[in-house]
Amino acid sequence: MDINFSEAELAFRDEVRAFLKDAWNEELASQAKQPGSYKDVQVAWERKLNSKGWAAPLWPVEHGGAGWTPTQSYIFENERAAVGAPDVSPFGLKMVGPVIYSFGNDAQKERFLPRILNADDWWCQGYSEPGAGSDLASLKTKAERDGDHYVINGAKIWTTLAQHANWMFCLVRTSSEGKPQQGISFILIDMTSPGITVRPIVTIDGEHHLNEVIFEEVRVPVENLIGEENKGWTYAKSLLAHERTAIAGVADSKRNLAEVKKLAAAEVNGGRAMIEDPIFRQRICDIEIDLMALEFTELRVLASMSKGNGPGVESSLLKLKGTEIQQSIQELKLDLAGYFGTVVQDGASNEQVGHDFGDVARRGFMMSRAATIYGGSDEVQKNITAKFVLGL
Amino acid sequence: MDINFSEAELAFRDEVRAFLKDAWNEELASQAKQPGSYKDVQVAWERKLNSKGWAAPLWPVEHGGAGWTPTQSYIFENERAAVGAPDVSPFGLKMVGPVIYSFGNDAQKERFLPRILNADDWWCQGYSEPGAGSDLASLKTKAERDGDHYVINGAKIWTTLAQHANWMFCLVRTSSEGKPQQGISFILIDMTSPGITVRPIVTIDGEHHLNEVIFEEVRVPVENLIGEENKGWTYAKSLLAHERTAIAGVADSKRNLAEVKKLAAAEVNGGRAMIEDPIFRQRICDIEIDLMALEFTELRVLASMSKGNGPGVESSLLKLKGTEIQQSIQELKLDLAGYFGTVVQDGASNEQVGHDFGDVARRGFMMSRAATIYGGSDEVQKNITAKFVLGL
Amino acid sequence: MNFDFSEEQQMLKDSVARFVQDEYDFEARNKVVANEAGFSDENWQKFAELGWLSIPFAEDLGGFGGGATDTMAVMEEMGKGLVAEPFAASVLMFGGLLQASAQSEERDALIAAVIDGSLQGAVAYAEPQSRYELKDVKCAAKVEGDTYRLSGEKSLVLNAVSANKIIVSARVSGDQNDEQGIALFLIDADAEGLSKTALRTMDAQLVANLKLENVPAQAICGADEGLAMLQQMRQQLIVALAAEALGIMEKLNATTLEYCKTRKQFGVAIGSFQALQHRMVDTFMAAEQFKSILYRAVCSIEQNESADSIEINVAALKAMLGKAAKHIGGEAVQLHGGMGMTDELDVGHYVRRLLSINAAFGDGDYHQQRFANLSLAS
Amino acid sequence: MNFDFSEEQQMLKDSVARFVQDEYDFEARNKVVANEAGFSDENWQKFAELGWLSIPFAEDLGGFGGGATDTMAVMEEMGKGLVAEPFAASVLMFGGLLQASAQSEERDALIAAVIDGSLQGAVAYAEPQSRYELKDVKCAAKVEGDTYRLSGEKSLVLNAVSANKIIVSARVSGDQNDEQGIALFLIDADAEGLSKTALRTMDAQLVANLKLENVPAQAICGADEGLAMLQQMRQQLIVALAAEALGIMEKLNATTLEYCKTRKQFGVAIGSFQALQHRMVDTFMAAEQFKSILYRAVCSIEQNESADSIEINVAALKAMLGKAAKHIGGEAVQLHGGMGMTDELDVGHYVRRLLSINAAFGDGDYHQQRFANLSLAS
Repeated sequence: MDINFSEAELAFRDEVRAFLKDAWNEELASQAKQPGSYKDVQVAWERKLNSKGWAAPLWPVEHGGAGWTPTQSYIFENERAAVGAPDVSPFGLKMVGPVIYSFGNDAQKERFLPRILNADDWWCQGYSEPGAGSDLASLKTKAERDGDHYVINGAKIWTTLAQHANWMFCLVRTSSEGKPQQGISFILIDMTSPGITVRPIVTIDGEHHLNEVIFEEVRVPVENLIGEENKGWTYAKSLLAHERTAIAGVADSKRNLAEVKKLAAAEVNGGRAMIEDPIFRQRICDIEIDLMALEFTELRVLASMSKGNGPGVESSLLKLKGTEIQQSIQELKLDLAGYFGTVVQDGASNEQVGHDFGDVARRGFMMSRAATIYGGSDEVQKNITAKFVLGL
Repeated sequence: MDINFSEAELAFRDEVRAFLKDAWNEELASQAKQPGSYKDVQVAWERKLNSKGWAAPLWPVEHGGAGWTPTQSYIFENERAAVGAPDVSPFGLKMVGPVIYSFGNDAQKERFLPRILNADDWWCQGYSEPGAGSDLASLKTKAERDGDHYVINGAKIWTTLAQHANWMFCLVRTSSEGKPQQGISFILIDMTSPGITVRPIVTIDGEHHLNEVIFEEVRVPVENLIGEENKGWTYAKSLLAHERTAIAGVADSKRNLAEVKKLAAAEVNGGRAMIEDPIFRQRICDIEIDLMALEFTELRVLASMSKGNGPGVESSLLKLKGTEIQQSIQELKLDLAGYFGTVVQDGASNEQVGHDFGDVARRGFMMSRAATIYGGSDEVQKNITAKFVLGL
Repeated sequence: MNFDFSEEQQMLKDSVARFVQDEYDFEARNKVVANEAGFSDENWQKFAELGWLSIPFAEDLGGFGGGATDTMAVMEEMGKGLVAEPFAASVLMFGGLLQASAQSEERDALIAAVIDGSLQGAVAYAEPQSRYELKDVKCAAKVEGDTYRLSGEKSLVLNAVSANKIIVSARVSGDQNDEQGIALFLIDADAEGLSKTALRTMDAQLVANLKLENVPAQAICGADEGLAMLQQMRQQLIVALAAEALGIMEKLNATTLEYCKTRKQFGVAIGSFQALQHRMVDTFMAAEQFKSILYRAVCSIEQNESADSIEINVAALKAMLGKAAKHIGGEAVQLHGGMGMTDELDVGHYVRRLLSINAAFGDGDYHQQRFANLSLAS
Repeated sequence: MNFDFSEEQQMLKDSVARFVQDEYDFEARNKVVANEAGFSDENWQKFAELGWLSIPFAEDLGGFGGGATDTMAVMEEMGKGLVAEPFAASVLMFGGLLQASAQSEERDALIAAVIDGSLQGAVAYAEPQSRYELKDVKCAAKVEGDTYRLSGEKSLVLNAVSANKIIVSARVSGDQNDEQGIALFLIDADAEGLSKTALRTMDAQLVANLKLENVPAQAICGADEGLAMLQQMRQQLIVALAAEALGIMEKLNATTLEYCKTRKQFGVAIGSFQALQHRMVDTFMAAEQFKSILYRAVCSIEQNESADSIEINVAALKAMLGKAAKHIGGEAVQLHGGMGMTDELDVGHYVRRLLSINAAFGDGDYHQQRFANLSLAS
């Protein structure tokens, strides 16, 4: 049993801190607070990471990755979250990138990987379809071969930030034979192609994160197919395993909970600070203890992976527990904001009223509800855990 | 909306109070605290009820019932629980009695009902079988006709207080044709018959409440069959509906929670009474609010039945919520007892140590676990509610 | 013992239900809240004609003479329709305080105008720092001849944008959290020295922050009566909002149940999954238990139980409201999956209204502590 | 970073596991606890021979020199076997306090006797009124020449019936709840003035209530050091008992899972019901999370984190233990149905041991409050 960092790891932590101090500077941090700044800040931030060689911590070095150990990755995540810098946008760096370097051909690697590392392209994910939800394999969007092109018809839904994207990685049906999983292909689609319509979906926080993307006779060159036709399901599944680590969001939850404590010390009711309120205190501690445990659950997974083993059965709870904790912290924050948590800032006036965190708390709470729905709902996660971990 | 009692109901409440003062006197109350006194106290108490004509509040008057309205029943229950008097033993008065007066013949009514009212017989219930659990219809105990007798072979399990019983009402299989429910008969068995073995089952509270009852070539006169052969399932089911009211145990939970509050005011940790302990306080209040609501849920059911309607959809939660609350109160009490909740009084010495409620709390907590298992487990209750109330 | 509505109450309930069904579906409602005023004047006039605006007022004031049960009947149905018209703010809060204040010709005339729909009111009780404490009042009232001048700030005042008159709590004497020295004052909505900042809330209501600088005001109660009147108003409003919340919970549960029966995944209706069935049984039970505690609070008011007993029941009601709202609202979104996250569906709108009701007059945690202090002291 | 046991630790763990598997099945264990002493002398000698009794002692005292990880490895396996021998009471508590006390020839000899199994000890810290507060001490120590006389009462002292020597906390000065003025004393188990009442606990342990009247005693620490030593002991024991609890939780989850896979109802294995599957996923997660917080506490001790940090981790550990124990124990009984209620099955025995561990040194609620005070102050 040893969780001490080695000398080399401590030196790495110092390097991370120095980098963050410079890269996540006041200017960028205050720009991030402006409405509508999301994409610009992400791109600027990811390019800073890339110029340090840190855009893709877990990619193999030969493809431009940092080649970090899981421990380095853990160190970076903690330091990053502690200063409030954002995680990278996952679609390029964490999702399609690994699929391309694992299953793509050399031309595809050369064409796409450097642009992903430098945030030159904005990617979106075309998996879910209207009416299909967590039952991915039932997808219906069709790609039919026509000479050197596939012709695509159908629709994708819940496509996060498709309004910013110039590329989509997409699962399409190229065959209706065999099991539903067997006729699926993985293809890259230029979002500027004719025949693509992006329809915004406003979510319950009142914002536009999601979209429906409709394909009508969209022609995609055959060279954009990843790997073999009808093997797309396999590629997508390997991606899911890749995604697993860091999905718990421990580092960010630690920062968010610390912020709630600070806010609770300042928020007063009838002369008593909310951090002295017995029920609120209790709720903070319940979550904190769970989070302390989850941090070690994640470390156990990382330690196992560091030795080249699989992530272990305990990894199945990272998403379930991690999202539960994320939601609970958002709920604390909303409740802490009191009346001001109900206000939609910019709804009818720009004047800041009451807590400056009320509006953020409301949006955070509302969007956090998605955490247990997207990326495999809680219910599906539990079914999978029951089957593959408990053998039921 | 009106929950005021009428003048007549208020007069009835006074009568109940006067009766209880006399009938549940010091002598009986202190006898009830002696180990091993259970049966004697029950019999004495039920005979007092019977001499007042109150042994069977809900039986029709022509069979010796009190013919109370649901409101009277509610009033009595509250007053009874408030003074700490026990509920009647259910097997005769609440279970087999109603089956006999509803489906039995005149001879059976004459023979059994008066003895039930006067606690002359102690009844036990022969439903569950080894390996069958909540899946009652799969029962295997066989009754084969041989002249004027049925010959019974098989076994029943979880038979509460069979060690005290001289009669059992029993579901037996008289036919293996049709659906499993169709070949079941309802029969009364003299427990002194040759071929019956009662094997004690010690439960996790260390006590002997339960038994396995084994039948080997037990001969039961045909006259002991209730109603028609193979119709037993119907009779048993009608009984379940009859059982529903008062199953929530609201009146007793109110008394128990009040007792916990009193104990918590006296129990001190580091100079602070436990009732001032923020977490314990919180737990008490969570339960109390739920119980306050459940009391009105029960009143809503009673009000509906008073008008001759069915008990309404809300009745389905009486057992689920009622048992949850019972268990939570027992848990409070166990936790309140601290170290002394772990002691088995009489385990190695008769000396009373620490809290006089420690041993009671431990046994109460352990036995309360059964509340969500027996009489249709929580899981089965939820399945039934989903199907019949939600239409799923 | 009976929990039925009287014939008159049932007719009232049915009339609101009919209005919601015929004229206030989700689409119509969204048009109403998109108005600059946040509600429809036309609907308001209809409410007046139907007599709904007269419900809580005594018959000798031209009212319906309704009690807690009548209000409950109306609010439950309004909840089901997410009715945005300011019934609670103008009729129950403003009108309720007026009715509780000292009788005068002016007061009676104002009440008459509330009843006929010609006047709208608002009540300003919260302040930027006050959180949920009614006694936390910094807004100051200075005597000036036979009138007063108010200076201070009031937060998120419901219906202040459309109101003609506003009742304001202000401090005549004492320190910030003193229970004594708080009185209620009536001001004109267009009084000099009063400035408003309008804001939207997540449940599409229009509220306003008020800044008062020497605003001329008229006292409607004695200097030490203000807090008790506000507490009384809170008690009535909690019961009314709880009834609205009940309507919403019932609606959300019904919508979710229906969705689970029809929505197919992996080839079957998701309502056939046992884990979801058990969770829907839990939300069903939560709503029924909430209905019971609401009935309990209403009965304790209607039957004039002791003030303590009523306060305990109302605190329990609001405490349970917080838990049930989060539970039922959370499950409604979760079981609707991705669809539950969209603003196109009505689910999110109901959920936001529930959260807003949870915060109104103190959230579940706040009232659970009031409950603890009241019930464990006795 | 790694969470593996060292080779030596793994061997130790395996040896306990083997003992449990080969010689300590449920039946054998029930025979052991039916003994008058509540455990088997023969087993105790075997523990000595296998070196287990030497684990926490420094090498220069003839011990194994083990740390929190070694204790954890042993206790987890003992938990799985519900081992009743007084390892915690005699070796960890009594031995641990001896080792923490001032060096002397007598002390070293006692430790040697604990290690070779010839001497058993007990620690008497709780009193009838003390509940979970170590500082709540009324038992009085009076100086008499160069020795002391103790008078008072001690509750539910583990292993006091079999112990040869008992360490007793007593007050040299100050009032009932003062943190100062508490010292630890060594007494003979057959000392004059000492009377014992033996009792069984629900987890089949033998404990005793002690009454002391002028019992001759020898101080083993300074007058103001007693509380800190007891707190140190509590910290170590909580980690050890948590490891035992982890073993029990894993065992209960495995037993329940197995039962649900084989037990048929309505024609299918009950493990095929989705609602039960999801609940077993929850208990699986609870055990894994508990393992993680245990590892966290062990690491903070092994790596000499600050005293505050260790205390926070240990308080969190015990707080989570309380919740996980009730959750996992409750589900084990519930999912076993009627069978789970019987004493014939091992399930109830494991559950009772878990509840007993929950109460030991303060229950989950108690430590959650310690956690709150420590973590929100920093």
